[in-house]
Amino acid sequence: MIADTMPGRLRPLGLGRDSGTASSAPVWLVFGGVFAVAWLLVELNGGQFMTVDNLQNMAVRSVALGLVAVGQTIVLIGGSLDLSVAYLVSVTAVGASFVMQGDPDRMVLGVVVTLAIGALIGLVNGLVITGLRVNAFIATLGTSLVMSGVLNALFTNFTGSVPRQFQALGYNALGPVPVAVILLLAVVALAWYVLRHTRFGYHLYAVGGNAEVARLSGVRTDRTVVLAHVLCSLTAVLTGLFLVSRLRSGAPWVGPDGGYDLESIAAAVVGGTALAGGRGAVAGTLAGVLILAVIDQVFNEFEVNAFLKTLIRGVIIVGAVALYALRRRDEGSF
Amino acid sequence: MRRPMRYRLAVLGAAVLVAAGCTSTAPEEGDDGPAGSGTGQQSSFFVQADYDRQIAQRDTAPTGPADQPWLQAINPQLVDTAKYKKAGKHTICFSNAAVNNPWRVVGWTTMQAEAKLHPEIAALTAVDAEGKDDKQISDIDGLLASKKCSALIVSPNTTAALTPAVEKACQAGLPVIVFDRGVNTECPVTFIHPIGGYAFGATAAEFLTGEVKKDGKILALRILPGVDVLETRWSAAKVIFDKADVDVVGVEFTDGDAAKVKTIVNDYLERYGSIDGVWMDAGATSVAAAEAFEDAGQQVPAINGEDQQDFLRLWQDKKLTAIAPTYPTYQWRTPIIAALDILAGKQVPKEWVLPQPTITQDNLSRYLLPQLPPLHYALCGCEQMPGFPQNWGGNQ
Amino acid sequence: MTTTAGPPGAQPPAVPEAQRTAAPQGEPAGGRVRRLLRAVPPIWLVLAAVIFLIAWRNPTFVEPAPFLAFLRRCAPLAVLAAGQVFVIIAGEFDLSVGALVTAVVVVAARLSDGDAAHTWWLIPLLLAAGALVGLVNGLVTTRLRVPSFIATLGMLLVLGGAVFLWSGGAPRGSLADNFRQFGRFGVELPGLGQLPYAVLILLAVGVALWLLLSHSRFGHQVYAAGGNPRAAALSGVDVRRVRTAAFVISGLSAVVAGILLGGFTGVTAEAGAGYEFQAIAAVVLGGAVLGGGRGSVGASVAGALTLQSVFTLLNLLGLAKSLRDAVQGLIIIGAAAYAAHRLRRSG
Amino acid sequence: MTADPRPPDPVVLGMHGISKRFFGVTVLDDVRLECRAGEIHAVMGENGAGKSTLMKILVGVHQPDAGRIELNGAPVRFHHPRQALAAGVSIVHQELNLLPQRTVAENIFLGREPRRRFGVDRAAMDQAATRLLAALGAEDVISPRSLVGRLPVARQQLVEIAKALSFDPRVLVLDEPTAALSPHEVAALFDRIRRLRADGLTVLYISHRLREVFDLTDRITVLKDGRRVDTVETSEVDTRRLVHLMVGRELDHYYPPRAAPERIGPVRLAVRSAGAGLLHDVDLDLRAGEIVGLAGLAGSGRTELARLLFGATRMTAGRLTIDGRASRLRSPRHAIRRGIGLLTEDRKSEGLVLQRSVRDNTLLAARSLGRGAARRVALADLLGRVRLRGGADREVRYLSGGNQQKVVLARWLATGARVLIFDEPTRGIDVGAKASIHELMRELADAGAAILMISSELPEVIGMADRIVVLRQGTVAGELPAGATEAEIMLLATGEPDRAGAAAGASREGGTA
Repeated sequence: MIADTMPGRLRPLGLGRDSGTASSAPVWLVFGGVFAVAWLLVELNGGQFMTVDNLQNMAVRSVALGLVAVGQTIVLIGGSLDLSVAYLVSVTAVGASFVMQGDPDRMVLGVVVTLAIGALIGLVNGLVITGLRVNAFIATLGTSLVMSGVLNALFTNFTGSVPRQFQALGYNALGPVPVAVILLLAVVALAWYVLRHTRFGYHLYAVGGNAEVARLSGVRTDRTVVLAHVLCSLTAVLTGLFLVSRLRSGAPWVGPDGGYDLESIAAAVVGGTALAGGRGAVAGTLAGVLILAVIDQVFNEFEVNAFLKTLIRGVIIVGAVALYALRRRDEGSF
Repeated sequence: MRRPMRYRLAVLGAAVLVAAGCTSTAPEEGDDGPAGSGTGQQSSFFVQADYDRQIAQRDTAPTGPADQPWLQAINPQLVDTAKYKKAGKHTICFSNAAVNNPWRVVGWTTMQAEAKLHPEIAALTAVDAEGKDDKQISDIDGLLASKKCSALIVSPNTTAALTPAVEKACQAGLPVIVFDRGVNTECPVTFIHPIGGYAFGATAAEFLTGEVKKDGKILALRILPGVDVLETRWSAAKVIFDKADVDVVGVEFTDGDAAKVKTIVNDYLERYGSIDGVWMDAGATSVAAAEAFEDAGQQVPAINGEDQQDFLRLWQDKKLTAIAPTYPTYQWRTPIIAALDILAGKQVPKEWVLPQPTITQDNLSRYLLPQLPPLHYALCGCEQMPGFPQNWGGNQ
Repeated sequence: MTTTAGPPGAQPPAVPEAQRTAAPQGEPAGGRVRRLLRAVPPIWLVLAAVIFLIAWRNPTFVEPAPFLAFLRRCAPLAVLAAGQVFVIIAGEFDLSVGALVTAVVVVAARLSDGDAAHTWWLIPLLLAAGALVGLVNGLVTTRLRVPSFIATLGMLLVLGGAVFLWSGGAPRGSLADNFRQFGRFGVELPGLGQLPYAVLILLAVGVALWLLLSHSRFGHQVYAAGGNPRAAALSGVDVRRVRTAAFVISGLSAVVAGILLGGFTGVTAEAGAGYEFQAIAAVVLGGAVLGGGRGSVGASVAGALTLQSVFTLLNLLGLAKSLRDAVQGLIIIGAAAYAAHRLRRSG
Repeated sequence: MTADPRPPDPVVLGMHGISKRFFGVTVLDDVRLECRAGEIHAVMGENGAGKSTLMKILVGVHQPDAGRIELNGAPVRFHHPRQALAAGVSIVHQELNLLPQRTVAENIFLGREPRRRFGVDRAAMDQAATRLLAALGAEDVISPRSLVGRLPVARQQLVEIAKALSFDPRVLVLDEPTAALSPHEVAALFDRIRRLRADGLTVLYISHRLREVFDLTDRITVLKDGRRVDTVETSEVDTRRLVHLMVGRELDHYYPPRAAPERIGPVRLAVRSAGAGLLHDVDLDLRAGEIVGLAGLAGSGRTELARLLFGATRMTAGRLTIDGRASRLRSPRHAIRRGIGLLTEDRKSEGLVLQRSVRDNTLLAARSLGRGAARRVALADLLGRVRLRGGADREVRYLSGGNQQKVVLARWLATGARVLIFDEPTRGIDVGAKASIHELMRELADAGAAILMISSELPEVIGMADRIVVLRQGTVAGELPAGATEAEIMLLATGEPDRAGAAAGASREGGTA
């Protein structure tokens, strides 16, 4: 490793007080740049960008992906990965509308039930990975297959619906700020707090960074990973609830069609989270999600063909990660 | 570590066995039961009234010019649109569910061509939801936010999910035109669609029951469950099959994957030796199904497809016993026309039911378009449009 | 003594002496038998069992013609898996193969447009393109240090976007019969019926890749690069080049798979969708370990055959499509868990 | 075997009859260790004597195959480091156990972060960390909030020690803690340790540096080849006696005869004023038929030099010539092509692909050379030459350390390497196997290979080397002839100012003699 003896770096208020915040600052700069460029382009194109409606619209676009991306960030920091979120979103959407059946009195029940299911799925993922030592990729791929199977066996279409009151989550706004956006910000804030200010958060970074060191320091590594998966699944449930509140009724394909599994991973890594674990922050992920949303908006404004969008998205993801890899090499931390 | 490990594995193994075991009794139900029993439960989507209406509509003569089916309508109830009258050039906004399959590609190409035909259209602003309900909802919000639309055309990704968004658009005072799939609200000015799924499914099923010998074995191939337009097709076919004395030996889901289609047909041929008829809820994989028989060295039995060129060619070349009910792509022209009518204050049908032709042995040659790609849908009504056939991927 | 730095679940430092020696020189007869059984990758036993079950419910399945037909439709996935295993052993992922298969079908259809005369130059062109895709995957992974998961995910998006952008959203043109024959037809054998070209190609590719992986200098370097990159590098293995080559092989096999699949099904926009996960699942079923160092071509092919035969079996059992996915999921997890278990038990 | 009759202070820690085997190699055999309250107890011995393993057993990283551990007379069994820490036994490992991407405070309190009502009390944690660092006299150079990955190794070492102290242990194990510390830092550390002793803490101190041991410790337990040789009062022994206890093995170990001068050929590999990383101005010649022993304390740059000569680290200064031709080694691959081979210090992580067979590991390098080495190498012949019996299809992880080393050696025979660098060739290898490795090395030399042997075991260096080069702080401190004494080597290596000159003189005489 490179010895860096610049005393400035060592002062309490120096740079890099925490790897997480350190790595997400540049992402926000990028977001700023993208935002500015988007604004310029759209205005030049005669469109309106800086209107409340438009900003609301962009914000809401980010919610579904944003929520689950936060969870994905958590597992990635722990050195794991969750491909099962997409189907969990479906399970939630269908489950919620099935339980609620449009009855306002059953709203709470619906939320509780789906959260419970989510926690269970997360627990299974975590236990298969830590207990059976199955690679997270395979484990969550397997569980998502199982979920899709069970789901399609039980429900084949839009089932039941959520009451109008519940749709407030998807459509209402407090003043200029949509409820859903408040939810997203709340979840981000919570996750930030958990990662930055709780023992679990500290241990998660440790496990992701070097599981053996964490173990030798007395951290219960398996427990930490399992909990991370539970949290991730819960955020997927929130995404599902948000979607069903938008759609009024859930269908088995809303999750996979949304591509939330790979997209959430992409958002997280664009936000500066390392796939290898031990490095990342939800703030960065949020920026990553917003970047994708703004770009999406510009694409819409210029009616960019969907396939070109996909192509560009691919380039952006790889490019972003390549840049981080470059920065890390220069940083020289081992 | 080791002992609990084995234990866990054992449990997991048991789980697999149970999963496999508890279902191994299934065939007793699925296998060679009495005629028609193979069709299973009627779909939760089935509505008798709609079914009867569509069956009737098949034989109702549409109003309008016979040579321009996209202008025709079956017993239209006209509504007044004076309040939407608007002078000058218009920006037509279009929220598209997706262009993720050949049918939608042909349709979208046709719609763009249609828009070009009308000088009073300043711009056709289209947003592609890439098959995501939530994105389409946001897209519609976005279009409203941009405040540049004179009229809004919506091709919903799914019926139930898009209803709230469409309602919101209506409240914004825009004339809203919905086509292809519907929405659960009366608020759009007009809802444009061909007769529908029941007619499609029934036509194919009637043909098969006519062609197949008594107690003949019929295999029904569906793409996936739960999609309303597909569910109606199957539920109609089920009604027909249950009445007729044919044996539906299997109803399988293929995900629209040609490889799976071939695999499944192959498996059924091995299980039953022969199959006398194949019912498809969509034509995209009909060719694969037919080929599966050829590859197995068997005669292609009575089969239905759709108006895609590859199927029509195979039909022509191999002299198949076939029929092709359609879900015409020319319905993509109508919304533009409707939008302009509305903005001109002309009356339009509240529900604009387009005719839904069926391709049979007799009129097959009319729909064969050799210069067009195999996945082109014949009923695009675009032959006379500028840029044909290049824009549709064809060549002189 | 070195400490056991590494992830939890890395082998414990101490292995009982008895067990240590038992594996190399198994003295007791029972031990030798067990060792022989161990030598056979368990996936072959599973495959045999599944095929036996199918044959039990449907004896015709094991007759030459139907069985060859079965092998023919397995061929694309099997070839894909045989290529993917190189990348997995080298310690990487290749998620781009599914999109590459789709690209092959669409590109071939549009370029040839059903004209048999084009086939002869089309196939080399496609192979070259596949190699290029693999090369890019490899370079992005090894030089730009982008984790292969992300690198190939990006490639998946880029390919998927580019191809349909180029072909205008839906496949155009069609595949010539002499292009399709590889995936569809075969040589007539008296008595046996038709011996599909696909099976011959699978055989050829399988043997070739098996030789390359298990009996070539390169193959051993692949194992070394995945098993212990540092030791490999200090023994003069150019790890980055080896990994890149693995990606190229995966790309080439994806092209072959695409040619077979396109031939089998004809032009469709869905060709190859989801094949990346199926291929990885097949490789894992074959006992490979994500993270590198373990796996084999034969077992991966067996894994692919197993996936397909399980599909057929469940289909035969009249098991609802939905539950087939569930069972498949459990089987995959089970296989991976078993592999991990074996790995730790053997030290 | 003097087990002190009646200890002045109660025995805090007792380890009795501890035995441990790894992959069939006996690492510890019936070892006893007793520490009194408030003493600083040195554990000494060559590398591979079993010091680190004994300590890892003490702190629950490994479990003993036999024997028992007592704390304050009560038997204890640690299955996880957590339990040892809880019981008041903490350790500073030789290799760093820190998270580069987390802050100093986060690393120190990992697993036991102080909590407020909501979550971790970062402020309290930073203060506590600062206090601990201050106790080590490092508060001004290390901020609790700086990322460990951005600290120089020496300071990371201090963080490790602070972390160990943060458990306020009753027994503290320091495993080679000063390897990377500057004198100032060492002094500060020693003060702290003495103060801890005053508070009744028992310190187990593991080090090669005789001087430090004499400065600091009260008693010394000496291990050799996994056995306890003796436990002595520091005040009652002198350097000579201690070194004899540690390494006096001329009697029980046979070394092959040295090379006759006329058999020593031309210079194969030479570097002049070479530098890279902590290495600087290194001059070194390796001659055909000669075994050069490279000695030096941990952290003196021995391994770094080996990697430099093998192209694993780029030379940033100086020249390198092979058979007289100047050459820049770009990579190990390149070095291997030039006929150089390296047997790494850590076979498991750098030498072998454990889950592959003997055959594959043996031929790995030859295969990777491509056409150049395409000529058929007969495996049986190779394994015969290194006297490795048993099937070539065994996975190497099932082999004993000695046989594993033979596999790595065979690998370089396969490439026909003419320059061989052995880094700790017999570490973790039992006595029997050592002898055969040594014979093989000599045979290779006689066959014309130029050999550089790095070893922390002075008897090995003395027994094997035709010439001894001693490194100190990244450069050559001096050169000694065959048969130099351990004292001379130690003096050069530790560079103790008063006697360094004398030693250098001695070496020069020896050189001319």
